[in-house]
Amino acid sequence: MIDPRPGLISRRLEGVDEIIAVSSGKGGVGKSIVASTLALHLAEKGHSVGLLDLDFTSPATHVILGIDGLFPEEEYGILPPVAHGIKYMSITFFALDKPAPLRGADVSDAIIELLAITRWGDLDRLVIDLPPGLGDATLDVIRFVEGIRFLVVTTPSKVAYETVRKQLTLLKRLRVPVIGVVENMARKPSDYVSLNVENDGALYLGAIGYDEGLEESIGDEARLKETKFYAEASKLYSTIN
Amino acid sequence: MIDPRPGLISRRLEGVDEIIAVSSGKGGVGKSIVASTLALHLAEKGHSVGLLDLDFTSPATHVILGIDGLFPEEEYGILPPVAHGIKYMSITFFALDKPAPLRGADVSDAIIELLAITRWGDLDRLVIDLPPGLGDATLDVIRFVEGIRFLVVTTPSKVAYETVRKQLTLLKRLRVPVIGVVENMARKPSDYVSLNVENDGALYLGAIGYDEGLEESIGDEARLKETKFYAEASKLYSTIN
Amino acid sequence: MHEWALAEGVIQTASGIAEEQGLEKITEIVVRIGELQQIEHDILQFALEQLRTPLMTDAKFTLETVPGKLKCRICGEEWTFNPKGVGEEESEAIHFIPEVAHVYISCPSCDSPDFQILEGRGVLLASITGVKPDD
Amino acid sequence: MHEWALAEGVIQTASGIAEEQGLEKITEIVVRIGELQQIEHDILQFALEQLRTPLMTDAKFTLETVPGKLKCRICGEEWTFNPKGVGEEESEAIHFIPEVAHVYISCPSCDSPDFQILEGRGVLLASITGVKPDD
Ligand SMILES: Nc1ncnc2c1ncn2[C@@H]1O[C@H](COP(=O)(O)OP(=O)(O)O)[C@@H](O)[C@H]1O
Ligand SMILES: Nc1ncnc2c1ncn2[C@@H]1O[C@H](COP(=O)(O)OP(=O)(O)O)[C@@H](O)[C@H]1O
Ligand SMILES: [Mg+2]
Ligand SMILES: [Mg+2]
Ligand SMILES: [Mg+2]
Ligand SMILES: [Mg+2]
Ligand code: NI
Ligand code: NI
Ligand SMILES: [Zn+2]
Ligand SMILES: [Zn+2]
Repeated sequence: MIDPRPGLISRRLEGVDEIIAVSSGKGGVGKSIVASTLALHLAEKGHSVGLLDLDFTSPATHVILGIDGLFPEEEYGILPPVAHGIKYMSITFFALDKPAPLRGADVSDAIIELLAITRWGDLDRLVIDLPPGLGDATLDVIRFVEGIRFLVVTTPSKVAYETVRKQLTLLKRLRVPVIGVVENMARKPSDYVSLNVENDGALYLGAIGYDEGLEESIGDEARLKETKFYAEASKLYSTIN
Repeated sequence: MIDPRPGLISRRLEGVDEIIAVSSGKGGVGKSIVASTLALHLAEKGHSVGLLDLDFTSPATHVILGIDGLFPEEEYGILPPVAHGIKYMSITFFALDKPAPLRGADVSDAIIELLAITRWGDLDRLVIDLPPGLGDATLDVIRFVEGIRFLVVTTPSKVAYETVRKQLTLLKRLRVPVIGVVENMARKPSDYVSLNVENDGALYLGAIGYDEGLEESIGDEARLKETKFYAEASKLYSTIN
Repeated sequence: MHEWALAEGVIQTASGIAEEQGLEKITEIVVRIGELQQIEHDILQFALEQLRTPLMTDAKFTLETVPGKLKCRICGEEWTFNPKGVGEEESEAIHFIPEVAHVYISCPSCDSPDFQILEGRGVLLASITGVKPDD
Repeated sequence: MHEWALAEGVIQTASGIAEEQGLEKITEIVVRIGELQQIEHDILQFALEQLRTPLMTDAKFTLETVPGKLKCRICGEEWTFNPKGVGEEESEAIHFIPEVAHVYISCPSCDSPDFQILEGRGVLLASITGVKPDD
């Protein structure tokens, strides 16, 4: 019995120039806000962009970008609907607003299905938002998505960085390219993260400050783009190649 | 072929009066700091307490409590070492400080093994720190730990609460008792969380403010107990039965 | 219509295997279709016919149905998925991503969504029969 | 020594099955031991003997060894776990929680820790033979 889906994945992604996974071993560090704003930023720069939310338990990009009332079209596969100029795909289309209590093996199967049937067409950039951890979702994008590169997010907290350090070790061992580490929710000048990142052999991309005003802009793309967060983040993103 | 381990779990836990899982669908909301300080608080009140860290990717309670240089003793099973008066067990004893890239099925197997061989003895309270999400770890403690009750943690952010809402829906559907919801990292007075929690049929336990001084106390039990966080949290914990 | 995407997978995988095994032509491809995914057999059959490669000119595509067998991890109950009990929107969601069954379906005996999909999930390639040059 | 904990599991589970099947005595209990967990057979055997219940007075405990078979999810390589390649501390950790093999071991062909434990993980109850009242 052979699964015909994995072989399709590279074909579905062959029109995509660059694939960036936004990831962190640690939860709540800002992966989803970084993935969402990175997609907005790239679209603003004139790139054709896709955003794929693979966090099945706590999908957040649809909340952050205020995506509602859309559904993929079925056409020789499924076509991601376009929101704010971004081709968008998420498990929320299928789980609606209900809890998705999926074990790892089911997450893996669902991810393979999504990657095998979604027709992204030609894209300059595909941004993938991952759940926290080094579990099935993370291992599967590494396994199935050729050429994927990781953008790692951390906060300045020791509790977060201790996990991110392990993740960097793992990615190195797996020879997965790491674009660099973003320090998010920085509150005061400190070289704790930058020194550690350097020491752990990765590129420190810079810090994004904690932004009091961010919460009020959640769900509203236009206001999101006017936040301090977006200004700082965009500056940082423009250094990414 | 029958797995002899699941049947052992209730026997291993028969000396434990109350089991509290600290959980959240969302990552980074403060589960580990709540689990750690709840264990400290209960021990301070004179209870015999155990703390079990089941977050294999991003274990944090050993970092928060500064637990180092301990290892379980092997004696008709394994005996949790005692730290700060708390019987403590964590995957970090076995994974050391290395990344643990475990898929869900392996997480599940490791949790069953830990629950089946750890001899807690008599305890008034066992606190379990869970990874974020509704995946294998969460489903397995629900499946194997009889009488477990959930303490759910959220932040005031919409991004966090939208996931916590789903988790509350799931726990209700599974008839798992929920002690209540703790709002953590509150920054300004707001009834966003309390109103939603009430609306979602759970008990709102109160808010713990964002504490600038918390980070510096990470890893130092004595200093942790002197933080504003600990004072606020203890007050809240003492309302839990 | 996303049956086409899955048909592509079958054709591509079958071609790969034929090449590996050095087949000069394929005479039959057997596909197992899990009922959980509610695949439209006609469309899949049509798509397979349309997508057939020269190696498969005379190949017969045989579609077999496998009931969706689910087993509860909590109480051990086993049951068979019945699309009739599921709403249209939910049904469509499961059609795309069968795992969201865990969102919409629960154990008929204890109501838990913590069940295993034992068999009958989606599309699998069951066998390929062909002719080697020296046959 | 945590072999005792696992032996307890075997005895308890065997007792449960014997009751379910209405056995009045058990004559043999076969246990399969995966080599990944590096169980000490002597200790497990001794623990089983000590823990035997009246129902098992004459039971023979047969321990069978199953090699730890691992398969890489990335490159497909299959190999057998060999404790000799692993340090003492690592070995002890795997003894307690076999899944931490993913922390210390990787595929000999592509170095990935993303492998499956096909068989030979830990202790499993393989069979129970006994006598029913009407036998
Ligand atoms: N720089 C920042 N300033 C203020 N709030 C932030 C910042 N970054 C993230 N947040 C908030 O922190 C929470 C976690 O962010 P999220 O992107 O959901 O993290 P993750 O995807 O890693 O779980 C959200 O409530 C988000 O709005
Ligand atoms: N009330 C608080 N004030 C300040 N920092 C906090 C507070 N609660 C949690 N933190 C910090 O937030 C981060 C996430 O906390 P943690 O307990 O690790 O969350 P989780 O276990 O949910 O991932 C840590 O860096 C922690 O120190
Ligand atoms: Mg996220
Ligand atoms: Mg291009
Ligand atoms: Mg935690
Ligand atoms: Mg007591
Ligand atoms: Ni379809
Ligand atoms: Ni031992
Ligand atoms: Zn059931
Ligand atoms: Zn390999």
